[in-house]
Amino acid sequence: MKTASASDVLKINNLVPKVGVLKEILDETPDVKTFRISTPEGERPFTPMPGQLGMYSMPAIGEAMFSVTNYGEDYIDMSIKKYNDGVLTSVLHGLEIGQEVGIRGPYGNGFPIEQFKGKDIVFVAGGIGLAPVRSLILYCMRNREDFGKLTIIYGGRSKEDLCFKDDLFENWPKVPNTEVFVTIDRPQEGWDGHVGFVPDYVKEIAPNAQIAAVCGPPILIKLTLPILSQMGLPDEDIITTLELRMKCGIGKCGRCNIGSCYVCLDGPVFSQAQLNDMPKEY
Amino acid sequence: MSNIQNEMRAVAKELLESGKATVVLGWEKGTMPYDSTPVMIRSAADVDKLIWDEYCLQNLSTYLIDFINSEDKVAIFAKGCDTRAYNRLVHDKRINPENSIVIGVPCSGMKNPKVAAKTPAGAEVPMANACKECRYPNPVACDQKIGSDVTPWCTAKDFSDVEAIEAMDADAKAAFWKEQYSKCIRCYACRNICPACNCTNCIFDQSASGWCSKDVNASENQFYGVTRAFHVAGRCIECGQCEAVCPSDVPIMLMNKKFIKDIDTLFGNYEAGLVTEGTTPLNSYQVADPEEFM
Amino acid sequence: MKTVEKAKLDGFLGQLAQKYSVLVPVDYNGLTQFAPYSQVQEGVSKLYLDGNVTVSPKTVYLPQSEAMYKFRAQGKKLAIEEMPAMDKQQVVFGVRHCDTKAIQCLDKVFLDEKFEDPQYKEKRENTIVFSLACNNPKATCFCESMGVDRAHAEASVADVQVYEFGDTYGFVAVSDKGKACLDAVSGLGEAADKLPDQKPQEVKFDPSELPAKLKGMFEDPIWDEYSFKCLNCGTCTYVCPTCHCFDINNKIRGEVGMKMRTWDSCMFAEYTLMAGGHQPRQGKKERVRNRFLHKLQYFNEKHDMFLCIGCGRCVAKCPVNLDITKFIKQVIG
Amino acid sequence: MSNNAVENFEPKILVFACNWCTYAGADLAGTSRLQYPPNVRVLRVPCSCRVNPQFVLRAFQRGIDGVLVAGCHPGDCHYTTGNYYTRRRFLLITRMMDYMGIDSRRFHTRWISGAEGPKFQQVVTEMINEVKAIGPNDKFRDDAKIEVKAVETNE
Repeated sequence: MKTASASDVLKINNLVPKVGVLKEILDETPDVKTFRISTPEGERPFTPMPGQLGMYSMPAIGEAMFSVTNYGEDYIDMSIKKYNDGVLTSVLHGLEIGQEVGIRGPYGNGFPIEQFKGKDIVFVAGGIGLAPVRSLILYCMRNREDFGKLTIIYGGRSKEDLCFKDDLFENWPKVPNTEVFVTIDRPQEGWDGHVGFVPDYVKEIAPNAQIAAVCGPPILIKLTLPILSQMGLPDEDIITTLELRMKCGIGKCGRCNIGSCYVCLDGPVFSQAQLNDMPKEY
Repeated sequence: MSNIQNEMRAVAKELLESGKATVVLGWEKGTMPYDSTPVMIRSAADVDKLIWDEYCLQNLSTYLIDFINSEDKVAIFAKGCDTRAYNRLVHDKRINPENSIVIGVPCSGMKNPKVAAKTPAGAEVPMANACKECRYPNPVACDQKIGSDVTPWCTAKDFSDVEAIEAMDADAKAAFWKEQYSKCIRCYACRNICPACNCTNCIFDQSASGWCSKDVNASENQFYGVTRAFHVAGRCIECGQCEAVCPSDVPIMLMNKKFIKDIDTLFGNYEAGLVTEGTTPLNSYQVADPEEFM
Repeated sequence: MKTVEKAKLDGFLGQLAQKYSVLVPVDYNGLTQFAPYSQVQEGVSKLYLDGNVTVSPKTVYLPQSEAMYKFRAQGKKLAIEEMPAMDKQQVVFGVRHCDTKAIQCLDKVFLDEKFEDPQYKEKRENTIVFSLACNNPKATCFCESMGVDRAHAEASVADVQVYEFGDTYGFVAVSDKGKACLDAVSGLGEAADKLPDQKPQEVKFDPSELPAKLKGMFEDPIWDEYSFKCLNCGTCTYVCPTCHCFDINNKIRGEVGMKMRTWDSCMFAEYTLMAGGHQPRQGKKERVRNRFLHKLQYFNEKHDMFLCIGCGRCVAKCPVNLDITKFIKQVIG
Repeated sequence: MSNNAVENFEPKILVFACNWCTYAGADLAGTSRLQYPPNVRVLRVPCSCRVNPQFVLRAFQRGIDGVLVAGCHPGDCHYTTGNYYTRRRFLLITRMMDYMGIDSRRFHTRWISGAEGPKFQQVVTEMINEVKAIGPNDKFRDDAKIEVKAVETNE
């Protein structure tokens, strides 16, 4: 018996996941897989905005935040890199189609779409960092007329480590007014594209853009942001993402704060201007 | 007492002014009359903060862990138990004896601040539990000493409280510990203040390992308690700080003393923290140890 | 005002216990906390009304370990079951004014418009709070400075205001829930409304400038000065009535398991440690700074109130007497 | 608990068996077709010294009624001296268990070599009977019962 209409206002308990089913598992690279998740009824678990996050879990193992890289009529896609000492990601990589998992979301602020509208955009990403940026790229391509020129600069350690190869080499170059630049860290047999690190490549290309979205390993972000500043982009229009240890995903459990911001709630997307105002504790 | 306090200030001043030490760790007066709390002095002008009274219970040796890789030369004031803690930490290679100066202070026993908090001002406050049973009120090792040695008021280890538990029947024992450990809030103050609990990475900080559950119940709490007691078995220097800092008044020393008693009985009398080298009872053995397991 | 003689308090609580689950402040083998009144009736614990309890009544709304949901993971299948609803309304007797203010702080977090916490909300709505005014504050109390009204409990939290006069308790219903609860009890006396004599608090300061002052002090040497003696134990956070950080853990028994919400502390290394080994808050300084700033600046920026209500528990219980009031006074200057 | 329940009680016994001796001893007991009750679960460890006291406590906490730690005879350790450390450690844990109110007859340490199949059979059988007589362990237990409805699986 329920004694008050307490939970009637809000029927969803945000901390309790829904059951999701793995519909498809795509191998992106040797250590990155994309998991396509639906509900058991064949519906989309939730509708994320570009850059938003989902909490993906194997309840008996653990739970972690991942960005939702794409979604369709009846699914969401999450691309996950396996870390050798990561308990959860190792288990996730061993899963098969049909496995039921826990899923809750969407969380976080996502990319500020309005701010991107009408502008020439440069997307800079490295490694698995393309996953969140890709959600924004796909959004821009779906609503192509709302945005200016799209320049995508992406790098990986080797050609095998490049995620979303179909998009990079087949789909995206065909989109009107779009340029895709791909680089790998070291020369490799069978690779005739650019070789070098992403920040240097950004400098070399010097894309003419009015706003930038940057995501990748911390060192890439750290080195790329000043280059974008030098290119004349204002701090408000240099957009990047942060990551900290998270548990609840809804700004309650406390640990992911930087100053008075919670990365899970007020982030993960921040502009350079916002970062300048925050304590350097990340 | 005030003579010692004056001497402390003079020694600290001399050390800082001469540059023999860059930091002096002592005690200052805290919020309440029964709070004497650690203070870090870096300038000779601040030495008057230092005090010495009957509530300077807290061991300062453990703070040397923070200075292990420091350029600082650190002087600490140390009572008998604190010098045993210092030896313990040197033994475990968790502090650097090269950059520390130990100034021994003989101690006539500290008062129990927890009792003091509940006692009306002016009334007599008893000695802290561990101090009542102290056999080493004088520093066991130090670089210099202030004050003169006192006569120890205990000569033998007192296990009467352990024996009282041993005399209970199994159900009563289990009920006693369940009751005590259901009070534990798992703040880990006992672990963090303990000079023997000096691991860089404690198993209770690794909840993903499955070893420790963050679930708080009598069983998990007792698992924590017994495990910690086992980890300090043969290394516990009987300072009683664990019990003194416990916000829930769990009788933690009853666990530690049980191990001390059994080690003494089974493997011969052992005094932790008197030396800085050699083995401890649980990382050594004798072929002739008692054999109960044929 | 309704009245009950102190000697007849047991009868009063007994009547409440017939209709509600009643929680009271108790002394359980030396630890003071809130516990079911049945513990007192069975003699396991003693009713404790002499001062505030060590473990604050946040346990009523945010227990140290709380089951969130159960699951069964079998082969490729997964079933998730939510926990059953509360079966009875509960009464919490003797919550001090500072702690009602603390619950108001928790409301800001857990009853946030964007993400409400249904488990917290259920308990909040099904709990009737009897808030007891303190006549004799402790030397560590500083609730008045932190904006607590010592004459009237926080109105959004308290349902019945309780005052202590000599050998009687006076009750004033503050909410409809509280009135209904009082009406259901028989044998209460009547008296004219009045306030008890309350001794003034010793610790006094004006913290209104704090958030602004602290904003520029992130790199101040004061943090080294204050944090050096911290042990990084969790005592302050666990006795704090407003600290609400939690961890989410598993309890697994074969194919079934339970997700537990358990208290966590910003003083612990594991709290911010990331899977790859990155530790954004390395040591004592960073952790003490984060705790103090969260209480005195960050929470203020978000919710326009302090996350410290001046109960003095951390001052009294800190093993090394790391005194937040001393810090506040030094910052105010 | 009724007498009937105790009579039908089948204890769960956990055996930590040293890889170099007792595990072989248990194997020998099997290949020799020596019968012993099926109440034991054998967990192979590289040396009896590998058995941390927490392993034992955890077992009791999670529902085991008796624990046997078995390793090489003193002097025969594959790693020369491991079992001497085991001996010191478990002399203490036996006493600590009594101190905690857990009947220490639930816990045994034995030296069983690879040639002692019959000894393994005998020790295990005796231990099962002894623990049966004492009854189920209700001390130090973490009694969380988690009940979740069954799910349909195709497997």
